[in-house]
Amino acid sequence: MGDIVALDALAAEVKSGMKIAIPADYCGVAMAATAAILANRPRDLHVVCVPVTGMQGDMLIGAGLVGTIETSAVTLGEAGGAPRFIDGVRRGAFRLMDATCPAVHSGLIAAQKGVPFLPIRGIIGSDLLKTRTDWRIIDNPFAPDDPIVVVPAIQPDIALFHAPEADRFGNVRIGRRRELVTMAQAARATLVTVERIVETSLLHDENSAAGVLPALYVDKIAEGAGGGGGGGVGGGFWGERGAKTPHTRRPPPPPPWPIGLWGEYPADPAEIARYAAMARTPEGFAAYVDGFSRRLTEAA
Amino acid sequence: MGDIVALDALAAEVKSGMKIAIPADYCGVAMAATAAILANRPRDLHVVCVPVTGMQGDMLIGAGLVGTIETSAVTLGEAGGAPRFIDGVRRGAFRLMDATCPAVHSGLIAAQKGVPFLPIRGIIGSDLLKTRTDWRIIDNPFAPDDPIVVVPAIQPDIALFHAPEADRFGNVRIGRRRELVTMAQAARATLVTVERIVETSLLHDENSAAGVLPALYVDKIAEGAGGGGGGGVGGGFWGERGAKTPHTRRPPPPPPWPIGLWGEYPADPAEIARYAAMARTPEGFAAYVDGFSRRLTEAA
Amino acid sequence: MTVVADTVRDYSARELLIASIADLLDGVRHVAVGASSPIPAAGAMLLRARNESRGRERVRISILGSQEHNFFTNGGVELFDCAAQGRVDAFFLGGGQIDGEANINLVGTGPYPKTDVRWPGCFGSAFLYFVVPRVILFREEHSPRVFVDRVDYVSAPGTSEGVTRRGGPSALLTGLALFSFDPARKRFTLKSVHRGATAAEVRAQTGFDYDAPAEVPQTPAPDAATLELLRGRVTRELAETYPQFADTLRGERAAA
Amino acid sequence: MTVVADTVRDYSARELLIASIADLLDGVRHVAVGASSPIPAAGAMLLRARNESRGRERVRISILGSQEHNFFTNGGVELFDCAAQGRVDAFFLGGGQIDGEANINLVGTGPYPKTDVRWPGCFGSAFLYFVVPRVILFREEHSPRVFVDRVDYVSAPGTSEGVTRRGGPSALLTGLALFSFDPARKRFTLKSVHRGATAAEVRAQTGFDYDAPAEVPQTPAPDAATLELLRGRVTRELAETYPQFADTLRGERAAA
Repeated sequence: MGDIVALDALAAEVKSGMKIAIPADYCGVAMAATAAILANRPRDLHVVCVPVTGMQGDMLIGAGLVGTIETSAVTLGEAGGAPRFIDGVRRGAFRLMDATCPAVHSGLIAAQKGVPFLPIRGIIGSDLLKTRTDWRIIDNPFAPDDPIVVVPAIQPDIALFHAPEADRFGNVRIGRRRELVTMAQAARATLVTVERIVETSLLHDENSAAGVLPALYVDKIAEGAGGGGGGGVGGGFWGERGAKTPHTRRPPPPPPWPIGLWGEYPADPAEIARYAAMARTPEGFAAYVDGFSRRLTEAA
Repeated sequence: MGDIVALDALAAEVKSGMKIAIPADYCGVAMAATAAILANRPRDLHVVCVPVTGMQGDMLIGAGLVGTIETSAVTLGEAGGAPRFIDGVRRGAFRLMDATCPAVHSGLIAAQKGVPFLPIRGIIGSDLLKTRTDWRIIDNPFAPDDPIVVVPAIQPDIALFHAPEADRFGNVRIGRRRELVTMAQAARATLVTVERIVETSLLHDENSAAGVLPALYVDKIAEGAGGGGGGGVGGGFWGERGAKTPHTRRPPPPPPWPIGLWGEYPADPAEIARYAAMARTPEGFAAYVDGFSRRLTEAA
Repeated sequence: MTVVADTVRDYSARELLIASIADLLDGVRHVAVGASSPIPAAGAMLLRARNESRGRERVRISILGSQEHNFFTNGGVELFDCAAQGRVDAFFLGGGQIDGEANINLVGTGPYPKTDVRWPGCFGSAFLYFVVPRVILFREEHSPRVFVDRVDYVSAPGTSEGVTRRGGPSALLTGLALFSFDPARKRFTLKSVHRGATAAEVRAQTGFDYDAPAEVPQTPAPDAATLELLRGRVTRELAETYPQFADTLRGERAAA
Repeated sequence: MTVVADTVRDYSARELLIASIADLLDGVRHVAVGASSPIPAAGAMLLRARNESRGRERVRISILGSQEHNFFTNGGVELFDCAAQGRVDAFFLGGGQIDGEANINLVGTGPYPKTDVRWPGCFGSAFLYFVVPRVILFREEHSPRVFVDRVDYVSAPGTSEGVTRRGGPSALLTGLALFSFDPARKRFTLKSVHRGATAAEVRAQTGFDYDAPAEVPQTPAPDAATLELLRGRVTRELAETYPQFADTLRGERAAA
C-alpha cells in the first residue's frame, strides 16, 4: 500500500490487456509514466478516460497500445483535434466506446460502491445507445412509464494520475479533484506520480486531510520534483522551474509536462501544438515520442 | 444563497410537514438551532438521520415535533438508549422508518444525482424489507438470477448542520465530513450554524477549498462563536471556552453543545448523561428543554 | 448624430453576439460555460454586470476547467449533479452538425464508427441537454454543412417523448441570425438577422427548414449602457481568463 | 513454577477475549472497529503489534467515529464503499439477540414496530454482514435472552441463498465460549470454553442448538509474548482512544 518506487517499477504495473483509467488534463496527467509505458509496449489496453483525454490518450493510441478506448471526448483543446485518435477512428484501429461524461462518472461510482450498475437520466434518443449496447434502458421501479438508462460498473485494473504531493505513508493530495478518489476506489490498483514526497502525514491536519486520497487506495507512487524535459523545448516554464529547483532526492522525474498541474503550474501550449503538428503522420508521431522519451531520460 | 442571518431567522425556515435531514453526532449537530426549532414548534416533521441520530433527534421527538423518523439508529452512545425515542416507539407516536446506514447514504446520493433510485447490495433477508415497502428488489439488468435492492431518492426539504466556519460569501468548511456535501446537494435548502464567520473566501486557497461546501448549496447561515449555554452546567469545556472568547460580533450563539464539533472541541458526556436521566419521563424532558433553551437565551 | 446613436451603430459582430447572449440569459441565476467558450462567457459576464447595475438578481458563472472561476469542490461530476439538481439554469452547446429538430452531432460525419470526419466526442451533451432548462445552441459558422436537415449522428436529441426531461434547447444563435425553438413542434423559428445579413441569405445558408415571419427584424443593437459595460468591466473580467480573446475584442472595437 | 507458566495463568477474562480476537483476526490486513468497541479494538491492536514483532503483514485499523484513528476522508459512506470494494477484511457485529443461524437483531423484542424493548437500530449491519468476508460476532453477555432460537427481528441474516454475498459470520465470541459458524449448514459449532466455564454451562445458557465435540477444549490462554504486548504497547495505544477502558484493563490485571 502506497509504496514509493522508481518510475519504471510503477510503469511496469501496466500490462497487456489491462483496463486503465486516466483523468482529464485538468486533473493531473502522469505524462512521464506514459512515456515509460510507451517504452514497455503493453498491448491491447482498454483505456477509460475520466471522462475525456487529450495528448496522453492520443500518444497511447499512436503507439498502438490501445485495443479499446472508452471516452466522452478526445481533444488537444486549443491545439485542435487529436491526430492519432482521428486517424485510428478512420482506420478502425481500436474498439471505440463513445460515452458521455456523467455516464463515465456513474460507471466508476458503481464500482466504487460495489453495485453492478447506476441509473442515469438523459441519453435516451442519443445514438450512443445504438453502439453502447452495454448500456440498457430499464423501467424506473418507482414510477410508471418512466424508462431510464442504467450503465454498468467500470472497474479499471489500474488508475493512473499525477498529483502535487504524497506523504511517505502513501497518502496523496488530490485537492478538490475528487474524481481521482472515485477512480482510485473503483480501480483494483492505483498508480500515482507526484511532484514531491513530504515527510509529514497529509492526514495529520484536519483541514489538509479533506483533500487527501488515503494510502489504502494507493498501490505505487513514483516521485520527481520538476526538472523534466522542457528545457529549451517549447520554451519556458517547466525548464525554468526545473532549473530553479534541482532535484536531489530521487533520480527519475515523472513530470506531467507538457500538461499542466492544478495549483502548481500551467500547461505548455506551444509544446502541445508542436505535438499536434508532428503527430499528423505516424512518422512524425514516432519522432515526437522518441524525442519526448529522450528528454525525460536525460532529465532523469 | 449563503445569507448570514440571525439564529431565529434560520430556525424559522423549518416548517410543519417538512422533511429535514440531520447528521450524526460526529458531523456537527446544530443544537442551538434545535432549541430554536423546539420553541417554534413546527409539527409533523419527517426527520431523516444521516445515517443515525442521538440527543438532537431524541429532543425533536420528545417535543412532539416528529411525524416520521427515518434512521439507522437512535442512541445517546455511552449515555445509553434515547429515552424519548424508545418511549415513542412503544407508544407508536410516530411513523418509524428503520434503515441501514449505507441505504440512507444511497438515497441521498440518488437525490444528489437526480436519479429516482440507487441500487445497493445486501439487505435481502433483513426484516427491514418487510416494513420498508418503499425499498424494492429488482433483477440486476446485467446478470441473470441476481436480485438486488433499490432504494428511492431521499430529497429533504431542509438539511441542517453545524460547522466550524463559513466565509462571508456563504461557503462553509465541512472538512472530510463529505456526507454534509451530499445532504446539502440532495436538499432543497441547507441551513448551517457555524462557530465563526471569516472574511477571506474559503475557496481562495486550493488546499483549503478541498474541504468546502460552496455557497451555491447553502441558503442560510447563523453564526455564534462559543459562549453558549454550558457555563456551570455539566462542567467545563464549553463554558470555559465561551469565557475565553467572548462573542462580540453578532448576538445569538448557535453552539452544538453538548455535542462535540470535529476539529474544535469534544462532547460534554456529563451533560448528555444528565439529559439521558432527565428525559426518562416527559416531565423531566420538559424541564430539561426549558433549562436548555434558557441557557441558550441567556448566553445570547 | 447623437452620442447614443453613435454608440449603437459602432459595435462589432462579436459584441452583438455577446449582447444577444446576455439577453438570452435574462433571468438566470447560475450559468455554466465551457472553458474554451469565450463568447458565451462574455455574455454571461455581461448579464452579471448589467444585473448588478440594475439592482437585479445575482448571476453566478461557472467556467468549467478554470481554476479561478470554478467554485465547484466535488470533482468533475459536480457540474452534472448540480444540473441534475436543477441548480444550473443555462448552458451552451454547439455541434459539428445541428439539424432542424435541434439534434446535435459532436461525433462526426459519415457512417459510425469509422466516421469520415471525426470530432472530439459527445462530452456531457447527452445528459445536460436533458436537465438544463435553458440550453442555448451557439455556433458562429452559419453554413449548410453545419445546419443540416438531419445530423449523421445524434449526440443528444433536441426533443424527447415518453422520457423524463426538463431541459432542452431554447434558442440558436449563429454568426448570421437568432432562432427560437419550439419543442412541441420540433421546429426553429427565425427571430432576427444580424446587421449585414438578410433573411434570404440565412435561408440559403441553412440546410434545414424553419419558420420565419414575413418581415424578419434585425437583431437589436446593444444599447449604450450595455456596450459601456461590455467594453469596460466585462472586458477587464474576460482578460483574466481569456486574455487573447479580450485583446481581439479590443482590436475589433478599434477597427469598428 | 516457571515464569512462563506464571504469566500464562495470570490473565484476566478480558485479556483472554482480546487475545482470542487477535487470533480470530489472524491474516487480515484491514479491520474496521466501531467507536464504542474497545475489546475488538484492543484485539485488532494486539494483532497489529504481534504481526510487527513477528515481521508479518501490516494491519490497518479503522476506528469509526474516531478522529485520530480514522484515515477515511470521503465521509461516512466511505466505510461502506470500502467494504463493498473488498478492502475491509474483518468487522465486528453484536446484537441484542443472535440466533442459531447467525441472524442478528439490533432492533428490539416483541412485535415490530411497537417493540417491547427497543435497541438503537440496525446501523450498517444489513449491508456489512454481506460484504465483509470475516465478520466476528462478539457479545460478552452469554445468556438465553441474547442467544435465542429465533431472533424477533432480523436486522441482518446470517446466511443467504440466491443472493450475491461474499461476506458473513465466521465466529461467535462470548464471555463464556468461542463458536465457529458454517454457513452451508447454517449452524454454530462450539470450539472452546473459556477458563472457569463448562460445556454444560454454555449449553444451558444458549437458547439455540449447536454442534459440539465430545470433549470441548478450553480456550487457549494467551502466551507470554502476547500478554507482554497486550500489557505494554497495546494498553498504551488503547489509552489514547479508550482511556477508561485502558484503566479498567490495568485494574483487572492488578487484581488478577
